[in-house]
Amino acid sequence: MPTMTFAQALNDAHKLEMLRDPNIYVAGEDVGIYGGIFGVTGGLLDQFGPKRVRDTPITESAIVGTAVGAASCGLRPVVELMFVDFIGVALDQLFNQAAKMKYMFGGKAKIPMVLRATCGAGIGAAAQHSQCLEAWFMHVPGLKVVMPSTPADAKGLLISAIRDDNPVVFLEHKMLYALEGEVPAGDYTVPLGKADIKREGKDVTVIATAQAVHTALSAAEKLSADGISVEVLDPRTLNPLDEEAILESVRKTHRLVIIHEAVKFAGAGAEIAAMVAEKAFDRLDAPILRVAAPFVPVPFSPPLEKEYIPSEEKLIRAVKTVMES
Amino acid sequence: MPTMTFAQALNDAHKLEMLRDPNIYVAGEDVGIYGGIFGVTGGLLDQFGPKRVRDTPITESAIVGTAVGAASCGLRPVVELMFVDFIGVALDQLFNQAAKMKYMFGGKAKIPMVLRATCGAGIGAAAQHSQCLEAWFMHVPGLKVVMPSTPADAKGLLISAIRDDNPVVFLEHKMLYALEGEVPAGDYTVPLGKADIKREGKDVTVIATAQAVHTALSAAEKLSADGISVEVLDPRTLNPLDEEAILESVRKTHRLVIIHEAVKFAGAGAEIAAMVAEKAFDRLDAPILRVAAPFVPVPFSPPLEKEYIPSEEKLIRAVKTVMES
Amino acid sequence: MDISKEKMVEMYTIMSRIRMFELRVSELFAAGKIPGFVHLYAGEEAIATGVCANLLGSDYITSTHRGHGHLIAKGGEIQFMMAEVLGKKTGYCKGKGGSMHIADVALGILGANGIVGAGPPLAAGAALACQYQDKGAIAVCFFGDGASNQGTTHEAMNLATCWKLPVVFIAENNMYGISSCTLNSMCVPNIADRASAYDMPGVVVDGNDVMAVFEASGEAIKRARQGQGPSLIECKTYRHRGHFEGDPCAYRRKEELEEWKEKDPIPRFEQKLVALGVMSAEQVREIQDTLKKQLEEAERFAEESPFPDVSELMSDVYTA
Amino acid sequence: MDISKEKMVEMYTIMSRIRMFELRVSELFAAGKIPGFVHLYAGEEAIATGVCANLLGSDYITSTHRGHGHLIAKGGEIQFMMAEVLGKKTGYCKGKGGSMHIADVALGILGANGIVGAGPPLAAGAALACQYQDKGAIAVCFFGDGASNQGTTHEAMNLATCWKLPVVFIAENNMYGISSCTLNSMCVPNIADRASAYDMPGVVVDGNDVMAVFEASGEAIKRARQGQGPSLIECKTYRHRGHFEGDPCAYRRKEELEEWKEKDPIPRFEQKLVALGVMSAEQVREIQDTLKKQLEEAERFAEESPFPDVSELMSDVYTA
Ligand SMILES: Cc1ncc(C[n+]2csc(CCOP(=O)(O)OP(=O)(O)O)c2C)c(N)n1
Ligand SMILES: Cc1ncc(C[n+]2csc(CCOP(=O)(O)OP(=O)(O)O)c2C)c(N)n1
Ligand SMILES: [Mg+2]
Ligand SMILES: [Mg+2]
Repeated sequence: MPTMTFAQALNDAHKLEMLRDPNIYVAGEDVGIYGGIFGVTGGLLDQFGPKRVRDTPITESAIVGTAVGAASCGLRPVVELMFVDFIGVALDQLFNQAAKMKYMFGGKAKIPMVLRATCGAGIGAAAQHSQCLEAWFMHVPGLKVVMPSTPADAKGLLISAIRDDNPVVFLEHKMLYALEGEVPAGDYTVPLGKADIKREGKDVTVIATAQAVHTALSAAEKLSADGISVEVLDPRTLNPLDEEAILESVRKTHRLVIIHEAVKFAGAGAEIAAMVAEKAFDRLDAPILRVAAPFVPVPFSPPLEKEYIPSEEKLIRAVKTVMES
Repeated sequence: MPTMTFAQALNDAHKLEMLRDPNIYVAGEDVGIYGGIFGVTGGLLDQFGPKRVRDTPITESAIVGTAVGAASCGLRPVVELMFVDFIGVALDQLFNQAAKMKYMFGGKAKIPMVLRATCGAGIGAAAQHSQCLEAWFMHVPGLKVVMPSTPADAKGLLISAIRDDNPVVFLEHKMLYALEGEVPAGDYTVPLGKADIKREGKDVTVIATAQAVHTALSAAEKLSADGISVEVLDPRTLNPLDEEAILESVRKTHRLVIIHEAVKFAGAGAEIAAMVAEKAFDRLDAPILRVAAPFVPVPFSPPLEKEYIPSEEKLIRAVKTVMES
Repeated sequence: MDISKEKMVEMYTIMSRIRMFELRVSELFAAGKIPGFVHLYAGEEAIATGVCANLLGSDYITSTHRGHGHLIAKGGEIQFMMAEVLGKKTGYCKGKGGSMHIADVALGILGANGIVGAGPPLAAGAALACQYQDKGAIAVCFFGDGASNQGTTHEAMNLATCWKLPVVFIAENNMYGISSCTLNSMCVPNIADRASAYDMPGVVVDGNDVMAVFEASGEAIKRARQGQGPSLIECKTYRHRGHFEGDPCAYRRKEELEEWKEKDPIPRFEQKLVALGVMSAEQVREIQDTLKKQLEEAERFAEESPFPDVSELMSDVYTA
Repeated sequence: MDISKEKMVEMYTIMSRIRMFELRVSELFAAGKIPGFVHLYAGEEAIATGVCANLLGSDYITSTHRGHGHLIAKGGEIQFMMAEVLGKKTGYCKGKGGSMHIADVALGILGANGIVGAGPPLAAGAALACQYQDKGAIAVCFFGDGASNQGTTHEAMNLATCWKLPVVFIAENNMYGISSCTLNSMCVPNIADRASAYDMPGVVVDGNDVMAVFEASGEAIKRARQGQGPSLIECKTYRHRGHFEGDPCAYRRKEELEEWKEKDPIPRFEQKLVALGVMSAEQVREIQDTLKKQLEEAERFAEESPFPDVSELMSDVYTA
């Protein structure tokens, strides 16, 4: 299997799908001549030309809105929002139009589109370029929400997202772009709605998303030295959420810790914890803990940003806490 | 104590505060000459004139954005978004500007503003005029989120919100506007961050918000006939969330059911359930259940909308389920 | 202008169908049979009718909260519309959408819309699909004077010119956005004046003259079809009724309404066609009778249709 | 134009201070000392300087991601800016904001901003406060050519004219929004052409000529102060560096940059002032030396300042 970065895997997915389906177009700010601020769409303009790879003005409502309109008329747009933090100027077209059209029209519409965006802290990009907002998208019936953690998942999930006939929000953590890993060549999909056990364990389930998956894997390695066997489960898609896989793991370990980078309050972890507290309450031997960002905007200064991002140490402490109770 | 409707109580709060503080202005679509689509701002234009009561063009980004700018320069805007469903065209100014300015500026800003909006289903207003989106606002550090259920709370909370030096999102369920109740005359506040026990009980805690408080009270009455004593707790503000009051109630009853009208998945109830599953796990005798809307857009047709809104029957069933386990 | 008598009669028929449908809707609303919000187009029928008379089945439109007229003019059938407005299973949206969301993508109708200003980006997107597929189809965006101040409208117009999209923006300037008079919500006299901000043609037309609308929009539509990019046509008009049914309309002067009723596009066109000998008084009566029968049938169909079963609540959210 | 020699020398000094500060920031960024994104204003200094020379301390500005120049011109002190850019506790924002969020409300600086197009509504709001408080203060909104296509900009301009707000919109047209050339992102030659969509004055000015900017913006600011409402001034310019530090800038021709470097506003103004006898070559050297020393001190101050303690992570979210 070839080795490539997360960004290259996403690039590969774009190219393969665009070759397969002429109805796919890519649009967004700086996706063409620049190749994407993080390089994800590099080379697409040369390969597919300006009809299919469209640099846009700074106009997110129109980027997303034209995608919705075009999708309802037969195209399959893959549009980039650059930073997910910019969703505030384009959200209506996503949640009131793309997500609801099919339902409002009694089934008479189909909106096959992907909205890609980068998320997450770690490079000092501060409060308006570092957020994790997946919980918002999860709360919208009609959307799907994808958040990969490895190059292979990124490629397989993006291809699935592009082939899906529903609007999909595809969130790429910016600290992952340079991550290398083996990625199956050619046509290869990871189904939406299927979690992945990134490490098997029997004492405690740690559910982690995106960049936090790697924090969890590293914590699990250290905890194994203390004799604690951690199962790391990566939902990969937050909607559909693979509840069965989560419940199965918790029924085995009887303990659950959730880690994600978004602020804890009303974050994705709340839904997962609540779901387990409803459906596997009797199998739990300890409180469900969430390790997540504190309730503050993302700070700029490196020591503050470092403290903001949920750390391995905090996760280890949480795991030990649930092991002790 | 005078009796007034929820809408009149809100109107009263506006008038009292505007008399008290000349820096308060009210702006929004149809808040002036029309008096607000639901009548909440009726009479303000006549009483306070067009400088302080401003009809705007249809321009939500600018309505909210000018409020943020004006608030940072010393005014105290109270602006109306009409339907909370419209937030998608104005969200950036709320979550990236109003909520974050103080923090990003190292404390050197103060944004005392209130954003009022109506929410909720029940009048056949369909998918784009019936949503409950409080979970989104809860997830934003820097905002406060208020959601009253009675005329007295509405008045007292709105006055507190106006006097608060932070951006406050104030959500009014449209089915409550005509609800009558006793309301203290004159200057009267309900503090932000304090839950209210709307009915005391000992067997099970039901946490309910906005319109669902009344569903819960009515269910509690019926359940008492079956010998089940239900405590109904209304958080009133979702951020700050009165965790202590919630935990205290759960420590007493050992059982928790949450009801709200927003879709269940990643809704406000998820945070409450997760918080309790973390902090009062050992005091729980049963799974935490959530009664909320299914994961669909709000439908138009009356029988569908009725089925969509979390009902007394569903709540009674959930309470009986937790009582049996 | 090259237009057949049949076409003119058809336009008259469509305008009358819209009016008749809506007046009945207004009665049903007053009788408590229609939930939610109902925004009537009465007084503005010449616009949708004149514009859509230039469109083919393969063309697209986006509409607004005030959508009945656009939909009927684009080929929407009144029995399915009536069923939808009443929340019935046989409605265009199975009762899930209601008046504010009637749609039929197969007819090129991308939906009425509850969000002011949501249509322009959607229409630009439909136009992008048309351009991309290169089959000569185009998109038309109906929007109000109020929507003209919304940022989304600006963005859509700008992007449409940058990409030379085959879209025609039809501003329906009825002087009010709910209670906000255009005099207070914009400082230019014409919405069409804003076309120059994008270097697209901007034209003002009498929105109560169906032939004028037909001709002006026909030019713009031809331009779009020929790949010459977007245009903006502003149609000056007035709504006869409140913003929505139930609006006391205290923000408008009675005389203003009376003046505009004098310019009611339907009697005006009727008189013109009779004067020109295109229709006889007899024919007018026949048309009205037929429309009345059709409306009665549509209403019967809608009334007799069942409400959707509660089991349908959960379907149509996702495409499998 | 009625302007003292001192004022001209001051303007020259401010432009030079901005340039010198930023070139040092660029070196520190290259050395890996500055996290996040840094957008430099080099080449555009005449705009902020010329505009702010008309402003009082009580006036407000909103800035952009490319904010250093605006902030220095409005009175920001470089030691606190340098400290902020380095993430230090002594920075304008205690290190919490960084380059994209430097602000000081007390100086009338409502913040650099990471969201393109967020400034115009904020500036309109500041202007509303000025109008409301009626103390003669005004607001200035700096925004880019790219931001001009954002819906928020349209909304702010429209509302500002409707309410006759004392705000001046300064479009900094440097021909690019990251890699997007204005030729592809708008179809009108001038952003100022869009002023007519709101019935406000729109003026194009050479953004590399500080005196021209000073005069044109001075007129607009006077208008605003006198209660005559908003204006739009477009300043044509060019950025010398990439969009952000680290941008390879492959989307621009080298020659284009060279041509514009010929029009560099700082040597141009320097030569003019020397030729006019306003400054001597000697004085120029003195000014440069002083600036250099001030910069060194500022950098020392910033370098020696501590990072914020992690305990500060949780403060400043809410006002008690
Ligand atoms: C984004 C948004 N803001 C506000 C509203 C509430 N609203 C519905 S229709 C309307 C007036 C629209 O005015 P205009 O565009 O002129 O259309 P008209 O009603 O006159 O046909 C308003 C403010 C809305 N539905 N969506
Ligand atoms: C809403 C939003 N969209 C996109 C971006 C990413 N972005 C940052 S600066 C920039 C270009 C801005 O161009 P312009 O307004 O011309 O300002 P300039 O950089 O040329 O000074 C873009 C696209 C952003 N920060 N915010
Ligand atoms: Mg109107
Ligand atoms: Mg630019």
